[in-house]
Amino acid sequence: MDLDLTPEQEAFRSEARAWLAGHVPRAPLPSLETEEGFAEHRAWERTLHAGRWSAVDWPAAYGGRGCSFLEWLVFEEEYWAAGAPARVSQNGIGLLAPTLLGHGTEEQRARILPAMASGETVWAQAWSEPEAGSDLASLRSVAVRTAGGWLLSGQKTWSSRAAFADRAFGLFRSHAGAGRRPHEGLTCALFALDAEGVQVRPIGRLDGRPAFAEIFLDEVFVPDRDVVGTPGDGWRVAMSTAGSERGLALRSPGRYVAAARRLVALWRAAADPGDTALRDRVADAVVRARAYQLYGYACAAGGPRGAEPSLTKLFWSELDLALHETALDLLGPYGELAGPAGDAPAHGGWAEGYVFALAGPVYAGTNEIQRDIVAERLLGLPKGRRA
Amino acid sequence: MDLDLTPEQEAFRSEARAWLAGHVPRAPLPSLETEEGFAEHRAWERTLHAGRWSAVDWPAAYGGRGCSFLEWLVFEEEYWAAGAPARVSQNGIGLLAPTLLGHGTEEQRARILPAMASGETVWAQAWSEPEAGSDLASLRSVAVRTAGGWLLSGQKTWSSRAAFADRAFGLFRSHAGAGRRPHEGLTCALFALDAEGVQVRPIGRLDGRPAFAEIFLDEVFVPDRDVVGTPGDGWRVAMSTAGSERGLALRSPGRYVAAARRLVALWRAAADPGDTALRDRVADAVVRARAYQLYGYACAAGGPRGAEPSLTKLFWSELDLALHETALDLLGPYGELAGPAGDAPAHGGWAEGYVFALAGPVYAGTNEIQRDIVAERLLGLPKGRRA
Amino acid sequence: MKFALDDEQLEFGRTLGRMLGAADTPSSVRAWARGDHGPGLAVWERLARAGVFGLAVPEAFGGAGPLPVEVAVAFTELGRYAVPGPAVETVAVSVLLARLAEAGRPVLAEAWLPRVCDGGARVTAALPGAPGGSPYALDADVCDGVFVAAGGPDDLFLATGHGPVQPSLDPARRLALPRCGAEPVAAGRAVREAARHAADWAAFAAAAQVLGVGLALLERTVGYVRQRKQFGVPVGAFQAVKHRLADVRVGLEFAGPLVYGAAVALAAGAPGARAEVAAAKAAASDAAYAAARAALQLHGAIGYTAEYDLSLWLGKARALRSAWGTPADCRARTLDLFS
Amino acid sequence: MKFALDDEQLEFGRTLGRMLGAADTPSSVRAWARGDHGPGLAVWERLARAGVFGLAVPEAFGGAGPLPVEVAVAFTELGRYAVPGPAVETVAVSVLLARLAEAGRPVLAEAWLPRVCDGGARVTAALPGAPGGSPYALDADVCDGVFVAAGGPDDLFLATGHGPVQPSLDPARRLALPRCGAEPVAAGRAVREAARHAADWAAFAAAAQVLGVGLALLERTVGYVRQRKQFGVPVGAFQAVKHRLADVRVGLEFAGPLVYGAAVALAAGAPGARAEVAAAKAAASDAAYAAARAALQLHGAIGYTAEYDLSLWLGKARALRSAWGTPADCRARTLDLFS
Repeated sequence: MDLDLTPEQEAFRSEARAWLAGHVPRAPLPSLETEEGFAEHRAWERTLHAGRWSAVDWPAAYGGRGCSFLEWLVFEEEYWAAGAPARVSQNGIGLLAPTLLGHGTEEQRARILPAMASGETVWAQAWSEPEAGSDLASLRSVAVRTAGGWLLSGQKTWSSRAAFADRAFGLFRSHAGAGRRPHEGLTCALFALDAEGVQVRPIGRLDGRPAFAEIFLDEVFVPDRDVVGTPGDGWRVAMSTAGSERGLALRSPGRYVAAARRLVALWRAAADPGDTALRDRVADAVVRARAYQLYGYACAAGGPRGAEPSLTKLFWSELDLALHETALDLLGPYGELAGPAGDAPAHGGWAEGYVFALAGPVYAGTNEIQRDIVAERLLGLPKGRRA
Repeated sequence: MDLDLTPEQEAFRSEARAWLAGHVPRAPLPSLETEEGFAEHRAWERTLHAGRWSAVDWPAAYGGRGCSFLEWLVFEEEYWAAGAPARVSQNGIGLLAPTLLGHGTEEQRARILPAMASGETVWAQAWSEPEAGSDLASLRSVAVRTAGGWLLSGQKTWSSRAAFADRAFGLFRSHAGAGRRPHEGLTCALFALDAEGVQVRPIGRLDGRPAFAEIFLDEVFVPDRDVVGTPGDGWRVAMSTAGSERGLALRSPGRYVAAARRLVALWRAAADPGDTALRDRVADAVVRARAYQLYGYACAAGGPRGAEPSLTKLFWSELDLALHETALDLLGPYGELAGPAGDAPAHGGWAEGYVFALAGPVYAGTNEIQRDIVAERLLGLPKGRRA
Repeated sequence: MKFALDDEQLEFGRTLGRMLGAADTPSSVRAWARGDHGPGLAVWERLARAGVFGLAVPEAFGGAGPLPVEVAVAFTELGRYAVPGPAVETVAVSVLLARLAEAGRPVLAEAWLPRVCDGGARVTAALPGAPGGSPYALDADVCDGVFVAAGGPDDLFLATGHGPVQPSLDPARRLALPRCGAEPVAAGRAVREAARHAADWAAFAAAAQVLGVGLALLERTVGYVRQRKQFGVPVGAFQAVKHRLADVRVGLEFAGPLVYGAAVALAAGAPGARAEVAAAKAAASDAAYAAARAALQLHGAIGYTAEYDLSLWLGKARALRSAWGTPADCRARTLDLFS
Repeated sequence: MKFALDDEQLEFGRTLGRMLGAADTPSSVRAWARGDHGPGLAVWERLARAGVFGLAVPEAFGGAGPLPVEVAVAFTELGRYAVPGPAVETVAVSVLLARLAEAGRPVLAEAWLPRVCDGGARVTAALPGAPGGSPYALDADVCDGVFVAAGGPDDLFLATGHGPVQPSLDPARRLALPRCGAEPVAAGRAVREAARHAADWAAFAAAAQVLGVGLALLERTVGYVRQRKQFGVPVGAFQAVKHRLADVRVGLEFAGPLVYGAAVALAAGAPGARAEVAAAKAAASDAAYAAARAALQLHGAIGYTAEYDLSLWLGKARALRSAWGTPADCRARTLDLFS
């Protein structure tokens, strides 16, 4: 049992670090939830892709480096430590790509993945509907069979990135019928957000920025080649993605390690050193970030990787909130400043990070649902009505 | 709106303070959960009664002073501030007495209350059964009609004080039958713990002390005069007591104010003043104790008194635990010492208080049940199966 | 002792509540956030007529105060209806100038406070040197007088301008750094003491306001989870939801007496008032923040949108938690409560 | 990097688990608590034969160590089965004497450690001057050697006796103040450094042990709530119960890697090992204490009784939380984790 990288892995870390040091923008980019910021983040994806750092764990054929999970963890540590921008391609790389690698055709992978890695195509997720949030099985949008493909109709909502993205992936009811259970007969389909019949209405999140959108679909044609997996088998396809959505792959430990470091620096700079009342919370965040980092290494060594994404999701979502809440409390009266206007200081971007973190316990399956899953699947407690 | 006592109330406070200063035992009594300690606590009740401080809010006819609720709060503040012993008569005075005052006959009050106030008769509570803890409506012990009274049979458990007490009060199923709902047909009866047909098996709590007992009843005769309220109407009788059991009357604010003061003193003495990490928790306990004290005054002024005992029970049980957990954490390696042996210091009795506090969220209706009640009755959320 | 509101005080609260409930404050807040102060100022005019801005001003300067209990009543309603504007800061300026007058310098109080009471002048304050104070002034762009106590703080300035408006997590809170000239309008130890008192009163008013914010968040969330269904049942039937809201209710229930306890201590001018205010601010902020977290979580995605009115209270719970003393700052001042 | 137990280490843990599972440790614990050490010492003999007491002892003194990963494996099992006795303190003494030997003073190590490894001598320690140390020695009444590092701590004593046994919240923990003569058995800065290392190792072993305690508490509680019915359904079907236990599971799940991370750091002799140990101790203690609180609450009254076996783990979770560094002490040492 050890925590030592091999010389090759160390070399990989050094290469990543050097490249990032030379390429990460000096000033933080504008928020990716603005039109200008979205464009700048897309350009950053292009830069990353040019260095082949956009999706290091993909096969080289699609623009990756065929890295191991451990190397991916190492890259993520370097990425966030370097203060590199948030990933506007996250939904595609973190969710659609594993789905395609698991259930897609070779044609789909070759066509879709390289454009995703380069930022040429930015993907939005289109799962939730107004009456189907936590209760995904009650989806109502439909896919109706037509010559050479399907016609999608219905309404999707809370679609992250959809305000500015190019394409989206979602689940549609394609095989309704008596006797079917609610999660049967769904199909996973890909569509362009500027296709005929698609309307996108951006929705402002708490700070007003259009971090997600409603998507209205009216007989939107999708050719067969843009269906992932077997039609009607979309639930299984989506659930394999749900693991990625909740687990380590969505929120890597490196992200929180970097945030914990910044929090320690903030504590040393902002807090009265004679008053350690907040130090305990800072230390607690540090300990949890370290625990998550080590948990990642254990996963890489063949431990619980991917098997218990609900545990992971509970952990990172609460840690992220704790990190940011502690930072705002440390900042005192500056904590509420949402972003700099004029020449005012930015206070480390903690406020925007806080707004982002607030959503963590809600998206990707609420933490209430995750606790139900942990209790039922990992602890073996009885299922039941949840009420 | 004010917090000033009238001159009469101030005089009452002074009188109580002076009497307590002259009578409270200098050294702490042995634990009341031991035979020796029980006897010393009973003797203390006699002393209290001689000063007419045993039940200040009762009518003078029964040994009280007819005090207002506010005066009772003031007395309790003085009582706990003086470091006076725990009340071995608590179950009688806090639970049975309100029941008798609300549902008993004049004969019962005159016969039972003065002996209760003097400590001559110490009462135990006998509600729970092995299969009826939180789910009190599923009681199985029975009362069978016989000439001039009832025959009690069955098993009671978790009966506080029953290891050493004289008499007990409990609920028994007297009118079973088709169509009845589970909480109908119960009768509230009083019985002697040394009566024929009664067996008491003490149960050790976490520290091994027999803080409660099982009671086995085999055709124990109870004359009609020892039934409280109408036979078959016991649920209503008991539920009026449940409010007392959970609310302010069971755990007065003065108790926590005194504990918070002692915690502050412990922090000042035990903690490294340069390390305020635990100070926040000490301060939090102080704030909560003050909130409870002020809440009591608001109740005395006609506020929410008794209307929301579930809120109160959640509050004091969690506060009590927080006070004691913080104290143990402050004591560091001394925190685990359960009591002095030889000439070792007693560390303020925090450890025994902690063991007592641990039970708070369980007894008198678990805190889970109390949260259900708050949600359903005060917030109007839907009832439902609890699973 | 009668630790309860009297009939008149209860009626004052109900009247304000009715008035604000009818005023469509969410629209005013959204306009205010955009810099369109018109609808919000119309609400302020009604508040002035109801006497709200005179509650912390002595009668000598046109007010009815100081009446801290009534301040608590009024500010709980301001929080409940998310009224925008520098109301807490108006209390701070009122106390600051009244204290200077008590210390023998009545000029500023005479010049400003009568107009503050009748709504003729809007004021705000930045007290960076006082406990819980900030260098930023709230809503300086809509105020006639921006008072700044700097230094020890031993110097009091009237700002001559301000920097750009900074967006806050509460979109209705428009913060800016005041710009001051070289000449203070008052100086010396009296300024420092007045500023400390003003900060105490501001923390107190903020505690009452954030309590109202918490009450509104709980009420809205209970309403939502009773009708929103998932898995075929109302979300409010889930035990996890019920228990979380029950805990919120407990927190708010026991924060209330602390706010009124602080009011009584301020009314008495008791030396322990500072600790009582700190306890109230810490408990009310924590309770309201717990309400906000529960509200967001139990609404799910819709609660996270700016267009849904819940957001107006969510941001305020967060901002008021830090304004005029964080819970950690406040708790550090409460150890003396029982001394 | 391979941050996982190898097959041999996994088998070592399984073997110990099988052995302890068959040993009826609850009876041993109850006897031990009464001062009847016989059944517990029989378990200790088997642990000695399994090599547990040589894991922190260098080969030069008859051990197989230092093998901190194996210590973590073994102590997790000791906690899981609530094994009584000064096991953590044996690790402390092993490290203390081995470090003194490294510093050129091998006499004590040579005299004691071979017998410690084979079970021929039982030892315990009180290190009041070291971080997290206490003036009390655990189970001094059943030990052949009671090592006391006092002063800076610059003086090491072998106690000549001890005061009365103090009851602990964990009835199996029998604490006493050692009595020392005038003459130390070693002195100087080497003692201080050895004692600090010994305290780190003790905190580490205690972290592994309390993690095992937490795992046992969760397992027992899950078993109980699956069969205990109230209101006609298993208690484990209530959502509040499910969520509380899910949170316990999360806490324990993520404390595990910290314990093994500390083991790896100790094995490497890394300068950051102290912070890693502190993180592991804080997280494992908090996770196990949360498990204990949940276990007691969800068992209801029966969990609160001494005769029900759950109590054996409940007291241990509380006592080990404070032993060898409280979570607050430990957290203060973790800020350097990423530096």
